[in-house]
Amino acid sequence: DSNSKEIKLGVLLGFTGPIESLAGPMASGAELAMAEVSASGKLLDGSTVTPVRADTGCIDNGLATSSGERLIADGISGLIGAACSGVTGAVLQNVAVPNGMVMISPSATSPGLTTMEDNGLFFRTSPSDAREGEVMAEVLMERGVKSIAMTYTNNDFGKGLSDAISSSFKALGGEVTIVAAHEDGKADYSAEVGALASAGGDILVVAGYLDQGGAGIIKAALDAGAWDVFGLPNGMVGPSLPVAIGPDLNGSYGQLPGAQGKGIEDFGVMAKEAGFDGGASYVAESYDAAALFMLAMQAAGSTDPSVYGAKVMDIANAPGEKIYPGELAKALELLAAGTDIDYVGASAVELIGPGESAGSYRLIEIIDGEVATVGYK
Amino acid sequence: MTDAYGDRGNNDKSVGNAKGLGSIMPKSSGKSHASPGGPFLIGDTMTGGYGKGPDILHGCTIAVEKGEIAVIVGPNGAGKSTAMKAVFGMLDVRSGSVKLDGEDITGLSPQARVAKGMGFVPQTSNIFTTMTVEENLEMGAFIRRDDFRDTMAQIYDLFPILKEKRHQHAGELSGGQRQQVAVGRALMTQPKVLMLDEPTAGVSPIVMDELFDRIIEVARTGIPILMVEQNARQALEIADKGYVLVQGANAFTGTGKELLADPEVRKSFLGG
Amino acid sequence: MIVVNDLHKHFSGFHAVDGASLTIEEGSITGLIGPNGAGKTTLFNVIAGVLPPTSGTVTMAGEDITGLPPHTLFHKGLLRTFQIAHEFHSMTCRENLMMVPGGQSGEKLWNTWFGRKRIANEERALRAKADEVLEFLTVEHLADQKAGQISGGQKKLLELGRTMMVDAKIVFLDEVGAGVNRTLLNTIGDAILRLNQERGYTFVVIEHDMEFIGRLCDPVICMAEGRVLATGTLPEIKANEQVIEAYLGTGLKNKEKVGA
Amino acid sequence: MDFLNAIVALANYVLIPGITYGSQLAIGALGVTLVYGILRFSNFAHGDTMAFGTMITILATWWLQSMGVSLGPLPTALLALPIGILGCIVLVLVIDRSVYRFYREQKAKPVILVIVSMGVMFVMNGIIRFIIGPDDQSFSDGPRFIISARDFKTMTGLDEGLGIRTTQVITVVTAIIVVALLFWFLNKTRSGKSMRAYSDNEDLALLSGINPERVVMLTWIIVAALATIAGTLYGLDKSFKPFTYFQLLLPIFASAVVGGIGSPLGAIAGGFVIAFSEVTITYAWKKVLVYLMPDSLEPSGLVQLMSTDYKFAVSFVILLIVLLFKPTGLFKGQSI
Amino acid sequence: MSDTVKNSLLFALVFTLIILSGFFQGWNNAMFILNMGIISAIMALGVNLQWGFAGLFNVGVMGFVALGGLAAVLLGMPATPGAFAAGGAGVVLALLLGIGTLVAASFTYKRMPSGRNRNLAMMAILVFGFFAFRGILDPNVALIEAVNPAATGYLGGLNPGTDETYRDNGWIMLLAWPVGGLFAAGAAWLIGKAALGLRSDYLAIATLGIAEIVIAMMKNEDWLTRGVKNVIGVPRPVPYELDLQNSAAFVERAASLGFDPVEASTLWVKLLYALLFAVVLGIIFWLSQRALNSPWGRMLRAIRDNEVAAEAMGKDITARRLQVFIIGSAICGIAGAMMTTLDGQLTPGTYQPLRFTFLVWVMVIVGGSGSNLGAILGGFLVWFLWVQVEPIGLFVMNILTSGMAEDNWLRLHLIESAAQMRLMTMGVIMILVLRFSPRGLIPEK
Ligand SMILES: Nc1ncnc2c1ncn2[C@@H]1O[C@H](COP(=O)(O)OP(=O)(O)OP(=O)(O)O)[C@@H](O)[C@H]1O
Ligand SMILES: Nc1ncnc2c1ncn2[C@@H]1O[C@H](COP(=O)(O)OP(=O)(O)OP(=O)(O)O)[C@@H](O)[C@H]1O
Ligand SMILES: CC(C)C[C@H](N)C(=O)O
Ligand SMILES: [Mg+2]
Ligand SMILES: [Mg+2]
Repeated sequence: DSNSKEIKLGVLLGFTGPIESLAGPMASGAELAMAEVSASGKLLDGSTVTPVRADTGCIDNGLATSSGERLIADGISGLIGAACSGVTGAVLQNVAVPNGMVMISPSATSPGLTTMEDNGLFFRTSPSDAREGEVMAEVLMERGVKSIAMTYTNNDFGKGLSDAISSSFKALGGEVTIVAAHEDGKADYSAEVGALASAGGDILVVAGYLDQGGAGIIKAALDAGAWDVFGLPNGMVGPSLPVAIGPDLNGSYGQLPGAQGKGIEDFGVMAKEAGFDGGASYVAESYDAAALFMLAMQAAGSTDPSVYGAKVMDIANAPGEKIYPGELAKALELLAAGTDIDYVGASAVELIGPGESAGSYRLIEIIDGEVATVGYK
Repeated sequence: MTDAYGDRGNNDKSVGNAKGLGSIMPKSSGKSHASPGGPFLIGDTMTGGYGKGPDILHGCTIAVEKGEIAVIVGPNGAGKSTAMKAVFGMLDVRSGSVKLDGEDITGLSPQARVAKGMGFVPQTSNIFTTMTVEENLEMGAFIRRDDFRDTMAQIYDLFPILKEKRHQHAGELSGGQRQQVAVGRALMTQPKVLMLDEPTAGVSPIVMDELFDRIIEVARTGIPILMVEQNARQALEIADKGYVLVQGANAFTGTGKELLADPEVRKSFLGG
Repeated sequence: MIVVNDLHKHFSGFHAVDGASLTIEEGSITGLIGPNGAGKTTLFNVIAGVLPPTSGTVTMAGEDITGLPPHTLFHKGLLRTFQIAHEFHSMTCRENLMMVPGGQSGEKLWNTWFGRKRIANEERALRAKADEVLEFLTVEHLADQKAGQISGGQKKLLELGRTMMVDAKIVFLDEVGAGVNRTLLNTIGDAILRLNQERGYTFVVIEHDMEFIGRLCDPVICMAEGRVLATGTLPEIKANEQVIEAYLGTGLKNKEKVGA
Repeated sequence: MDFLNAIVALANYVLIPGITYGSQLAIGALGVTLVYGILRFSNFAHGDTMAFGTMITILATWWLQSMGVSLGPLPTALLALPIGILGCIVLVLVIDRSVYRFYREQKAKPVILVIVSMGVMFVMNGIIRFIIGPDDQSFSDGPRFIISARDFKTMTGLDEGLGIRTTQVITVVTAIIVVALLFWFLNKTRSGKSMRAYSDNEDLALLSGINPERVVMLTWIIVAALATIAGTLYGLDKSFKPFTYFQLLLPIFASAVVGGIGSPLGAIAGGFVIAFSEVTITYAWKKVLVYLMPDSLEPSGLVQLMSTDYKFAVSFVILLIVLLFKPTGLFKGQSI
Repeated sequence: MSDTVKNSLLFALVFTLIILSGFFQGWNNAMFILNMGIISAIMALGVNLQWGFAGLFNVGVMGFVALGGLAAVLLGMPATPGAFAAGGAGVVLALLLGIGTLVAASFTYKRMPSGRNRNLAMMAILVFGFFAFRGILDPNVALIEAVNPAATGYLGGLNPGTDETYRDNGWIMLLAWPVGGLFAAGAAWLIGKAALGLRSDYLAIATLGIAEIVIAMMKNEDWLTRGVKNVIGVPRPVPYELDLQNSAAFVERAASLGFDPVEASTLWVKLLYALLFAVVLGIIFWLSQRALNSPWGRMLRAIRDNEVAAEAMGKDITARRLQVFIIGSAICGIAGAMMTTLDGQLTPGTYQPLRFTFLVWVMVIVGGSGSNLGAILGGFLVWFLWVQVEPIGLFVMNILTSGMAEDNWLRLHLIESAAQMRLMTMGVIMILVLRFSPRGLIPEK
């Protein structure tokens, strides 16, 4: 490899469509890591890393595949994405596997991806929703909830998550009165709320997207006086929800992937300086996804996916020196020196099984219109 | 709607009205300018056709004086309707001119001509089918700002059936009834000059007589009338001036009597 | 040939046809006259299956055809023209005619793929026939013109032309003459007579031109207000007081000319 | 008491949401129906027109709020509405001039205009996202409830609550006023009649001295006003998110068609049919039945005909059934 | 310029665009655009048949495409072991009962004299039937969905292979394509029977509704389609890239041609797809072209122009329309099955009217409705634009803002929203194309 070349990383997210409001900050998160590394000049003898953005539309397989192909042709060395589980499967099968490209998704959390054939090319910095189901069930039990009504956004993410929650909750002896799907972006949710309210339950668990149908459901439920407290799993947690709903949301609680401590705090500060919100959904995970690519390349001494792919698990997990956001330069140096590292990053990365995050969760509650952290699991 | 006349077949309706959108809007809505002399209304040596198509009119001239009735006859497709449309500004006149009351109006848009006092009843689709008979007449008086109830009463006198059906949608009328609405609408304008394209097509003899009577009366009040007719013999009988058009050009011109008397005209155009 | 028995057609309370009964003899040219709005066109539409009758029956050659759809009636030999021309506007005049005959083998999807020979032969014959009809109507120069772009009278001719494309048993003509040049109308009249005499077509003709009716039709039926007012030869009808009052009138009052 | 509870539950979960949603759809459908009836095409850009008008209203609301202006108990947005309407009118007229007019002059087929309106939809969509972004915006202020479910329970002592929102009342009242005005305008005024005449036969309208460009302009002005009102009411009641406005298009079209497209009265009726079929068919009757049935017969299941997954599908089935029995829509269409 | 020359130039232009994208963005991308372009062209042909030639306003394209996709799964996937045993019989019974109820109801409707009694009897049959249907269906569905829900949880398909070997039976996908057409045709027959008698506005809304219903079913009937959990790993009629990369013979051949084995394998697979698809497109194009330039096509145009007159001229318009509606829908179904094959997965959540109905309509209209060649051109061109407007937009934004400072907020805002400008660019292009050829690029003659 010649000295100081340009490395391209694809950023393939749903910039348009149902999660368009999440995708922008996520990309910024990933690009922040790339900027950090480029500025350090320490990656593979001073190579720079440039992001190449492309859109999946979140729900358009054709578009996602085509964008993926374009990125490959653009000469990328790694693919960050996709954001939504459905298109992630499509890109993995149709682009990454045939082309031998490594893919690290920051946010595709569907349990189905765990078992998908990937030739060891697919990783994710977020945990599978199967794990979140267990966590949430425990949280509910601890809070003395006996029965829940549940609604989910009708896609593989929502369905998988709600299945996980309801089976875990039932296993712990709770009652699930109803599980009803809702479609995102619809104009009116009175029908769903009517059915949910009829079934009843101590709280309403909303496995949706915070600025999509999930918010609409909560609004409609509050308006009708059906529930006062809501369960908020990942996808529903973010600063925009309390703003949109107002004080009525106080007291609702839930969890999302995230670890406590230095990592996320440092990242919050860095993100703020760079002008975006580090606490938004999956932004930390995006930073980490990008960082993992670059560190693995450094560890392997190569930008060839078939070479550095094998290193991803090594650098992500112990043993080694812990690396936090903002310390990528240090990590690169350590790797160059042959020292082992354990990348913690913004989201306490710990890859298990077929290469997905082990999943630590941040328990939150809405207090005085803010998302407050009340514990970790 | 069981409208036997309605164009049920056009499936473009599913996304919009079958007739398509848009009006005849000549590109330039120029100015009129004084051009004294000559007859009250004249389309002078007009040449022109539809859109980019071939010429249909070839130097055709038609004119009418105050208080006169001028009748245009000729075989089907001769360009009679086209000539009327040209006079009314609904198609580009490539050469020649149109003058009204000492003014050259060749450049004016149809609306401007309506404002100048020209009234026109086209040969086909000449009523508002989804409006009631009464509203059709009201639309005829659209440019009038005065009280037009008198005129409407006169029209109801003339066509009693319309009074009976005044709250019915015009699209539900019989062919002949529609024709009466169409003429009624034009009369509502109280135009300075009236142009009729086959007003008597499909009307029964008794109504046809009434119509001709009324046309004569209107003409007597000084309003010139320019009309196309296939009931040519009756029409020429009451005409002061007759034009025979063939292939877009004047073939014979004369008083109504002269044309009726001309054996050549009778044989070729009036059915012997 | 056709027997209409106590036929009623009501439009939301309005009785457009109100108990009409009439018989059309095989081989005749029957004239149907009556004031505007008498219900003539509506009667045609009911007989031809375009409108369902409110009550009453229609039989054709002894067979009850009440309420049969138009396409079935067409194949039984009943043809009609429309008072307001119903041309196929985006097709050429020739195509307008060529589409008429029923049972063309090219109308079966299968044949369009695997029966090209046969179709080509049929088409050649149809085309010749269509050109013949156009020539007869003196509009052969319009053969390749879109039917939406011909003059009002030419559209009426096309209406008539369609009925000449097939061997019909009975043809209903709804004011084919309105808007048609009188000289040409005479020619058309000749053709009707010829079709009637040589090929035995039965005709029912709605027309307001008494001259035309007089030349062709016997008997003449006069309708008014949805019922049959009188039946007979034209002179008989013309002499009928009621008919004069309702329909014929007594001629122009302002016979003399207007100008100076 | 039980009976009252049942009624209240039904009102709270079915009637009131249905009426509100129905009114929102109805005003939206009026705009679609007007464009269809007079300009003769199905306007796919209507959802985005609504979003655009609402966006201007929101910006104006923020500005007013920053100036400290408010409308007392009513949302400030109502004060900003005229500005929104104006902005929307300007945009729509510019688009008509620069895009639609060409096709009008060409006498293009309606389906071409439909596709062009899709193009316009994409463009407006882009403009909106560019100006205000794709995110949710909440701009309602003032008290949210006239009576909240909780207050209702304490007031009446019933087990069931009944919440009535300020915006719901505003929506319904506005819908009634707008429809009445539109009716009066179309059927009684000269301009209204000239619009109907134009819609019927534009060549003949021309021959009657009606200026077609004026009619077109008038139509767009009314449509823009309707769209902005519908969009703002909807945004106040739920929230503003550009993508949702695009999604509203489908139920709005369904409303317009089931009512008989082209008929304003039909648009109103259609809005309610669609709204209620969405809410009622998938309603789980358990809550109501629990109050009505003796204890021994109390239902154990949800007593739900269909799961809410199918709410949209079901409303379409209803629509089909209506059409099969009344093939011209509830009100004879095409008769603006 | 004669029409033929003009049309050839237009096609040449589109293919040049695709080839250019090959040079700039890689041949894989270009081949992918080509393959999806062929599928789009087929869909456009189906819609053009219905609209351009018969005036049927079908805005339910999405539903038919999705049904084709369903066929791909039902034929291509292996049966889930144990699933049928768990609840298959019950589901079949429930479905039979459902059909039986409908038959009984219509029988009652036909046989009983009309009146209150008939209505009551019908109501009773329908209500009873519905509850019995749900009563049997629901528990059995639950049983099926309980079979290994994370990986299967549905009945599976007819592929004779097992979980491990079913991918070897890729040929079955070639069967799935016509079956997809049959599925769509069946649905079209049902809709047509009910709705073709209606005025066409209502056909539009009916098709729109049915499409939504189809998607709702595919999303929620997990026992049949796995619902939103998606079916992945649908087999393919062409070899897998990895197998090729592992085949010594292939690698050697690629190397001899100067190709890297990865790229060669991906290109080869796409090329095979392109050939298969092109054959299908060719057949459909040939068939419709022949049909439309025949008396049959003339009859359709007559019906489109004037239904009343066509009926008076002896044409059975209802039957003809039903026929065209079914054929057009079937073509969309075939294209849908092909698309699912190409994707390798069925993801019901991705069926959006914007993408699968309206975009196809844009193809037909931009291409020129009523002209088969136009539909094909529109299919390729519009698909190309749909995929390419994002890079084009980004490119334009970069040029526009090149004068501004690196961190100028407007510049950042503009580049940030480049992806969102995708739809806007698309809109502008559509308006421009129609502006310069308002009847489409290859108008009907
Ligand atoms: N669809 C309809 N709805 C309501 N009334 C109708 C409808 N169609 C026709 N009518 C009425 O029925 C009466 C008979 O109409 P019809 O067209 O049969 O008359 P006609 O005898 O053919 O007259 P003409 O000689 O003027 O053609 C008319 O008064 C007309 O207004
Ligand atoms: N919209 C049009 N576009 C192109 N050509 C047309 C159009 N309308 C009519 N023509 C052609 O113009 C010629 C003259 O038509 P015009 O309507 O003026 O005839 P006319 O004398 O009024 O006949 P008729 O007595 O049959 O009404 C005809 O040959 C016709 O084919
Ligand atoms: C961006 C995220 C909310 C995406 C979601 N976790 C999914 O898998 O679809
Ligand atoms: Mg004429
Ligand atoms: Mg008549």
